Amino acid sequence: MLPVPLSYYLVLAGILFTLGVFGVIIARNVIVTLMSVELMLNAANLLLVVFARVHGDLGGQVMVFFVLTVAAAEAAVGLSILVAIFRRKGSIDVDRLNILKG
Amino acid sequence: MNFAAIMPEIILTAGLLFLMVMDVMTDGRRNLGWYAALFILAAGVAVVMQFDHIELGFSGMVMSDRFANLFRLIIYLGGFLATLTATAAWDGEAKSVFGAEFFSLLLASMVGMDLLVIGANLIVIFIGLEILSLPLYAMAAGQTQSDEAVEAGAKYFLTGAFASGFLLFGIALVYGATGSFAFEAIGNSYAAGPFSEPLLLAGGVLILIGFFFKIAGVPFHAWAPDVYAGAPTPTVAFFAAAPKAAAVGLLLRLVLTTFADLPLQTIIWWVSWLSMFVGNVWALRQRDLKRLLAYSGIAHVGYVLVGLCANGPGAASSIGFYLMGYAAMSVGAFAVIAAVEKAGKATTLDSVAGLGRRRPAIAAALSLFMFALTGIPPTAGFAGKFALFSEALKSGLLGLVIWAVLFSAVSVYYYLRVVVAIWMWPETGETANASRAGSGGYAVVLALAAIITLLLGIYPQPFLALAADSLVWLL
Amino acid sequence: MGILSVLIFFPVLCGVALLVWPGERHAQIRGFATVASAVEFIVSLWLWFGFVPGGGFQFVESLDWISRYGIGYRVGVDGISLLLVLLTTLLTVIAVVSSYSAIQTGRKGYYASLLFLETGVIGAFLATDVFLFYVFWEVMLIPMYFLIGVWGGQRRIYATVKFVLYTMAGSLLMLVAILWTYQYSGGFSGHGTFNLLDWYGLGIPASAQRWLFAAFALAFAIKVPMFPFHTWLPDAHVEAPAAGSVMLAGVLLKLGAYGFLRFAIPLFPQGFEYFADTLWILSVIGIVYGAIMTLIQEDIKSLIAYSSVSHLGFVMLGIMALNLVGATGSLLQQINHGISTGALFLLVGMIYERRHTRKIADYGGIFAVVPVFSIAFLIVALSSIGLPGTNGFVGEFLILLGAFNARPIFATISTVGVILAAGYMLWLVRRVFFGPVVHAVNETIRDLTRRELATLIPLLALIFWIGIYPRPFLDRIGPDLESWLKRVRTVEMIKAPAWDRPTPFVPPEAVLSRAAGKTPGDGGTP
Amino acid sequence: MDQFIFWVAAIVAVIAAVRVIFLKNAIVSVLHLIVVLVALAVLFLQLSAEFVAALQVIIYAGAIMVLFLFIVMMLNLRKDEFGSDRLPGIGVLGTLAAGALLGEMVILFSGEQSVAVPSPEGFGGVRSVGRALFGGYLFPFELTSLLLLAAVLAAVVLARRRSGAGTTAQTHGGREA
Amino acid sequence: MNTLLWTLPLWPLVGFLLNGFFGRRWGKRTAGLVACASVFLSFAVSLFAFAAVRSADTGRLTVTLFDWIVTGNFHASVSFLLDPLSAVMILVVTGVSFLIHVYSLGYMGHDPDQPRYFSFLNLFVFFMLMLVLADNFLVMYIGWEGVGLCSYLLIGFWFRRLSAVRAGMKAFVVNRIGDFGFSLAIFLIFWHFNTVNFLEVFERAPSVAAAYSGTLTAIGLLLLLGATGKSAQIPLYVWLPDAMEGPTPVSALIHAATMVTAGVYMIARCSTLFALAPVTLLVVAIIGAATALFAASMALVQNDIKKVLAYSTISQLGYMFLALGVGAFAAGIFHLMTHAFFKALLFLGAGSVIHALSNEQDLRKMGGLKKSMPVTYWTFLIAALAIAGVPPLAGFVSKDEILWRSFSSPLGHWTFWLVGTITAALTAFYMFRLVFLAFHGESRVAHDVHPHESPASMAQPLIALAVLSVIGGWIGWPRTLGGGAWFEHFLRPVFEHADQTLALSAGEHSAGLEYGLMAVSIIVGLLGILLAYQWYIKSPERPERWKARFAGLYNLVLNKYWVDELYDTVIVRPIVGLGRVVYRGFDLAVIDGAANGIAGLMQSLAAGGVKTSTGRFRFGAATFAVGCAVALGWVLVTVMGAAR
Repeated sequence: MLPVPLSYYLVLAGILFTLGVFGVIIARNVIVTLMSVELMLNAANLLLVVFARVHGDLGGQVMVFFVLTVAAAEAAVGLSILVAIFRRKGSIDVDRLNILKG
Repeated sequence: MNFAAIMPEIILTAGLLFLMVMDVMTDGRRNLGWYAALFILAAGVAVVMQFDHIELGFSGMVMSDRFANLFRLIIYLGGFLATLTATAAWDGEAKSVFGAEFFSLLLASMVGMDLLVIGANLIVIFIGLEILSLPLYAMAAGQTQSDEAVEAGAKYFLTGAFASGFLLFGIALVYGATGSFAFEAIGNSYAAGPFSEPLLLAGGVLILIGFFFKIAGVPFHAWAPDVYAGAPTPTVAFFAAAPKAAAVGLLLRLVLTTFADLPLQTIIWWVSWLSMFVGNVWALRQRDLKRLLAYSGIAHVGYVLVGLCANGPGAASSIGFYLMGYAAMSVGAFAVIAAVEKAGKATTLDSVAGLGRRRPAIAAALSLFMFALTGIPPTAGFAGKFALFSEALKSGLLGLVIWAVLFSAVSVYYYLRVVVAIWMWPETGETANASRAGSGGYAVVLALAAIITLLLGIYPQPFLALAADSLVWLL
Repeated sequence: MGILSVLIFFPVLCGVALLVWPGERHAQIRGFATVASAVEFIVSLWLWFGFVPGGGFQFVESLDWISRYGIGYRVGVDGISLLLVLLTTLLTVIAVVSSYSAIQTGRKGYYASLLFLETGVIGAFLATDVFLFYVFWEVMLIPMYFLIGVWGGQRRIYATVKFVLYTMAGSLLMLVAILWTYQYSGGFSGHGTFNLLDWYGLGIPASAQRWLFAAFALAFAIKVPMFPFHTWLPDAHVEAPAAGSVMLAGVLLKLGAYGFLRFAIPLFPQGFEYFADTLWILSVIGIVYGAIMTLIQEDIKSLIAYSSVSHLGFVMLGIMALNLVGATGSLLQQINHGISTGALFLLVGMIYERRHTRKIADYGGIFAVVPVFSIAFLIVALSSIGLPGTNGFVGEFLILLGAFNARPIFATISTVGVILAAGYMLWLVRRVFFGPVVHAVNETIRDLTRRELATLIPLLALIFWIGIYPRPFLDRIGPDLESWLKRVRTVEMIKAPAWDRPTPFVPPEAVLSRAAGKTPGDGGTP
Repeated sequence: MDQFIFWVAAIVAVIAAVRVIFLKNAIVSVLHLIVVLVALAVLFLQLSAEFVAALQVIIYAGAIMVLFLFIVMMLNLRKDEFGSDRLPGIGVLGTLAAGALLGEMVILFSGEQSVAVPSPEGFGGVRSVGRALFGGYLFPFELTSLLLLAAVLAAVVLARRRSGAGTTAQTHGGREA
Repeated sequence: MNTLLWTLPLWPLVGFLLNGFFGRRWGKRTAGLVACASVFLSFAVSLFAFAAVRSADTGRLTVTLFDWIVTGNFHASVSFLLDPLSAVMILVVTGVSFLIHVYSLGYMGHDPDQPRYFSFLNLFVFFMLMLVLADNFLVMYIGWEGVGLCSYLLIGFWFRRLSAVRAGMKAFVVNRIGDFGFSLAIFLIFWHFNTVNFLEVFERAPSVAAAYSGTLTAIGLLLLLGATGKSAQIPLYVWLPDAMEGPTPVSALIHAATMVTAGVYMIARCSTLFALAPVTLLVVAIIGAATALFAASMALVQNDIKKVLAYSTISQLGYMFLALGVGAFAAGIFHLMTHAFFKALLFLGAGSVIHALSNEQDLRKMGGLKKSMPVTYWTFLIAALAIAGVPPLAGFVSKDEILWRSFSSPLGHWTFWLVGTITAALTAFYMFRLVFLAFHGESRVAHDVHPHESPASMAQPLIALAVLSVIGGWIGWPRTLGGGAWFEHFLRPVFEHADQTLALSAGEHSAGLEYGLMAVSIIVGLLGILLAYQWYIKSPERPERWKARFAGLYNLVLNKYWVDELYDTVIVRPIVGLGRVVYRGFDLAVIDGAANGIAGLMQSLAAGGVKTSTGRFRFGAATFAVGCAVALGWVLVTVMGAAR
């Protein structure tokens, strides 16, 4: 038995995911953007764990493990890019990425 | 443990390791692109040798069937041509952008692409997508001296990470609805009813969106023009075809088998509709060739999605055929741009003004690719559109096909503007000068791309048959 | 490899050979092109002699090409396409020869373009596979696009882009219709065919025929061009080099009318029936409208372009009459227009080479200076206005006769176009050739050279040959048009409004006997 | 009790997530994200995913977030660096899009009533997950090595300072020799 | 003879080709001789042909050269029909042409472009012979348009003169309007008869008339439109006065003797059709009468010697139409013939005068030429008397016949006679005004010009034509005056059908009436001459007074009733103006504007669209999210829809 009804988990995941989406849209700081993405991934993780429990299937938990790996890899690449941006622009304001347009 | 199923990927991985070793040994003074090309070729040979085999492996995680092999070949075609382009762009300097790391990344990315088409499990797909994407981000931003490249890489990465969030969320929802990540299990779990589970549909849509991002379907396309414009041209040549082929292959597998009973057509229909509109119309105002081709690519995604929307084996095979041609002509076009850029430092329309008089062969090649992208016979572009639209009509998508041809007509304007610039504008100071340095590599790429573009246009029968035979296995 | 394949592919091979030809000397390049086109013409003459009138498609070749889609390499020539092919090969030779001195840059590309264009046009005329037709139909755009865009005049880029955009916009919709019909032919199960002959017997439902016909008709109407899709034509002609104009007016426009004859009408007769009124009206408007526009043009080429709009309106009229006389006239008039308007553009090109202006106002009174040129122009102009004894008359007369039997009122209005034609052509002739020499520069224009005369003489000869003894031409096209009529008249298609209702010919004796046999006074009025 | 823990963890996670987004100071944001991760780990524990919960705290909160912190500190960002919003309407657009997404998800998810099967003994423990990982999921597990290799390569390419960076601002690889 | 018949038009064609290709090389003299010889050959052949027709059993000869246009049920061959009507025509055409060719040798002697002139003239004869020899409507149409072409070329012969070229163009275009009617008539004929062959058409005409009422009326009116164009009748007469810009022999040949009578010939040829639709004949008669009077009135005040003759020609053609209209086809053709003689003579005489005065055509600058140009004077006088209807000259016989028939025919009416008689009076007046102004009185010739008699090559044709003008009428001398009316008799086979259909009988009126009317016409003719004498010899100030008194009327007539201007404002200018307005306002603005507008729309769409590609990541992400939200919204809708 789940501690609370399934839908609670799902809605919580939905809220966290949406917050992540919202954060990506409104954050000016690239670091915050990256963290918002982490929020989205974690929302998905929550879903995976919940569903693993619901289905009694370990696949979901294994998937969380892979998501962690991916998150780490993405963080590595993302932070490298962040550093590169900072080196070029002296700032990590995402709005300063404005040379290319049209 | 069926290694036969992943033999080509093993070869590519070996290649990537080999290149890293070679880089250390040669101190970055040798042009290693040829080696990368060789490994891609070897992987291709491996694919051809086991083309008709169905190899299931690793607890059903991968399935190497004819479908996968077809798309592998398309990916290799795009990758091979892009590799040669990058090889030609090598400037002979140690620590070149197009050094060993570049080609290692390229090969790694190609492994990721392969995984998308051989993967039979959403986990493999997710990891494959990341293996595909991370190198691309680095390749886009690879030249960290350039503001444009860094910006392109950053935008690509941020959007990519954002999209992978959606993809993962979708995977989680699908998992929740079905209790499995395996394609077959997902497909079977709802065989009873059309979509008892709203979660499944929502998850399917989110997965689709994740890949629409990858192929730059509108409205998930915002990154594409900027990345194409900012990234180094040989890199863009790689972006233009191979990842799209992989993503489309996966979408095909999903839409035709796993999600066959989900009513996803509406979503695909609208993305296709919007992509053709936005891609073709926005392209009208572009003066930068790379940005122009980015929008053109968006439009072509729209055409491909027409076939996806048609949702049938014939349509699938026509998509496969279309992508073969598209790989040749789009990489070819970028190769010309790379050559022009190498000589003239710019990629605007002005930089090809009067190119026809300075370098008629290259100019003719670019014209050919432009005509092919427009869809004028006897080129692959026409044969591909013909096959796609024909199949779409079979499925009754008359409105979408008419929309597609209307905007194909619009596209004539901007493609021909390039040809106009090449042959009919007076030469400017920006026009690439007659330097032929390093043109040997380009000559190979252009000749190959041109031959394929023409061959697929003039005698498409065997390729259509190949595509059709491969796609039969999907169902 | 039959003769038709030779005709189709010989030029393109020669064109490619020319492009990679190592030499740069003008004499070599033009000599190569001339020989290639001349050989092509001579080979095509074989068709003229070997053709059996009424034998349907002949010299047929059929090979599998893209069998997955029921596409074959199917070519054949019948009475409808025979003369058009010959016209194409002849005009290509003339176009090549006429360009010797006019083209100074990029000669290889120029002559190769002409040869590529020839392949495209001939292929389109000979294809009996709809896919193959479409391929050639589109392919020919490219060389024409270069001919106008690279070797054209001041606003060449605008003109060539407009030309291509217009044509593509129309033909892409036709592509949709072609694909749909293909799917229909296979019952939407993917085993259809693109064989034109199979398509004739498809029996497509009338509701579908409507939009299919509309899509085909749009493509062809733009090419013809029918009013109101004609505005690309003046621009394209004005900017194109002389030989380009010759090919454009001489053969490319014919493809529109040919398309109606070969594809749109016989494939979708009920669709045609639905749109017949519209097409009649557009043709009639085109005739009169084109003629009136012609009256006020200040550029000779633009004037001739508008006159083409008028003339092609006649061609369409003859097709839509759906009777043998009209159709024969229409087909003959296509040839005639190719000859006359081709010659006119040729002549304009010659004078342009000398004076570098096409403004009518820049000439005047040059008859005294260049009598041979002037007489040639006058003859062609007279042929263009349909003077009896020249080719124009035979075609125009048959068209109007046929049209009159179908739709008397429309035919009557169209006949006004003949009056206006005399007006604009003679006015042009007057302003250019007669009167005092207004501009002193014109005093020193050279008359025609031997080469130029040589390009004109075949056309002049044809003008009189067709005008005086058209039977060899009529005999070759007649029988096939008869079977064409049988195909398109599967339904009684003349649904004219009451005020313009034609009466099929009934011998008066029959009318009388009918009247006598039944209630008196009931017969009599048609 | 279970419910109470859920609610506490959930509310903490949401509040912390909101603050991650809206706080101006990157360091504080990172710390809040760690709070979110830990709160989620609590939920994971509740859902018999002990191993994953541990990984969440050790790797995610511990390793990855430290990396974030490290970068933030390395770059030594000032708070006042981001001026007033320069993209008018983005807030509204974002709110609309996110709001719509949230609404749709809530509607979609609120009806889900599945009851979980009783979890077997040791479900979600190190042993079971490990078996799965090296059993049926071996292939993706091996793939992660390639993924990490690719990530390392990518990071190397991105982080490398090139010599001769004098000629810049060209979007291609051809620098003059 | 059948075999020789086709050589009849051949010779002029040969002459044309020879002169056309080699004329410049040969020089003027040879060119002229070749031209004259070719026409003479034709004349000789036509004499034989004439004889052959008379002796032929059927009264007609036909010869088919080759099939011309054959398609479906349409069949037209190039074939000739020689019957009494065409026999008369070929004689007149070749005969007068020959004389005028000879005359041209002298008249055009100094023109360097003589070869061109003669080749065109030959070509004209060729087409004219085609016209009259045709045995079907289509071949007739060849000739019909062909003579129009030659007329165009010859009017504009002096192409450096803009007025000449304009006049040529006007002639061609106005004729085309007539041809419009003619061609429509051919369409109608083929539609209803399924043939265009004359004999077949005439044979079927009664049954067609019975089966399709109204059709023949339509055909007749359309043919009439064609005839009015070619024969310069109301409303299409306007081109003929302008056509005087051409060389005078051309005016004599084409615009007086032969081409302009083609309309008359055509109506006579189709008499069967017209007779079956009597309404059309009435229209013909009305047009003829109106034109006769109207043109005569304009001739009264013209000062250009050729313009007077031009209007006179129009007027005389009106007579012929009047004759046709009242069913007197033979009389019309008879007048055609006599008119050819005397009008050609008048023109040639005028040409002689113009030649002598170094191209002076204004009557006010002539006078007293009688002494210096006796041959010209006397021949001119004979012609003037003939046209004035003074017995026993040719004009009297033919004109009187027409007047009588217009009164006596069942289709006639006394008003026709009255109009004809008034016109006769006017004719006599203006002709003698011309004679008196040109040849009598004080010389008003410019001082540096010395009038002289023309050379023999010009004088001899004058004399020949004068003789013909005197005796030419005698072959049709009326029975009332003891003649044999041989001409009418000769043509009877041709008009038999028509006569029978119209049920014409000559015997209704008493001979006394005929004498009386004849006397009246002679008297008014003499009165006209007398009045002209009074005004222009006795008291030359009187015309000036009249001018002053009726200044408005005089100006109206002098300016030809402003008809040219009317046509110009009502037809020509509106069309060109319409073209201008439509070109700028519709073709460029609307049609091309629509095409460019679509392109522009796309461009502005693109311009606006590209602005939305801001290149900002956050914006792209927002778009992404919006897309997602919409997609999920769709999912929601689908799921809910399915749940329901």
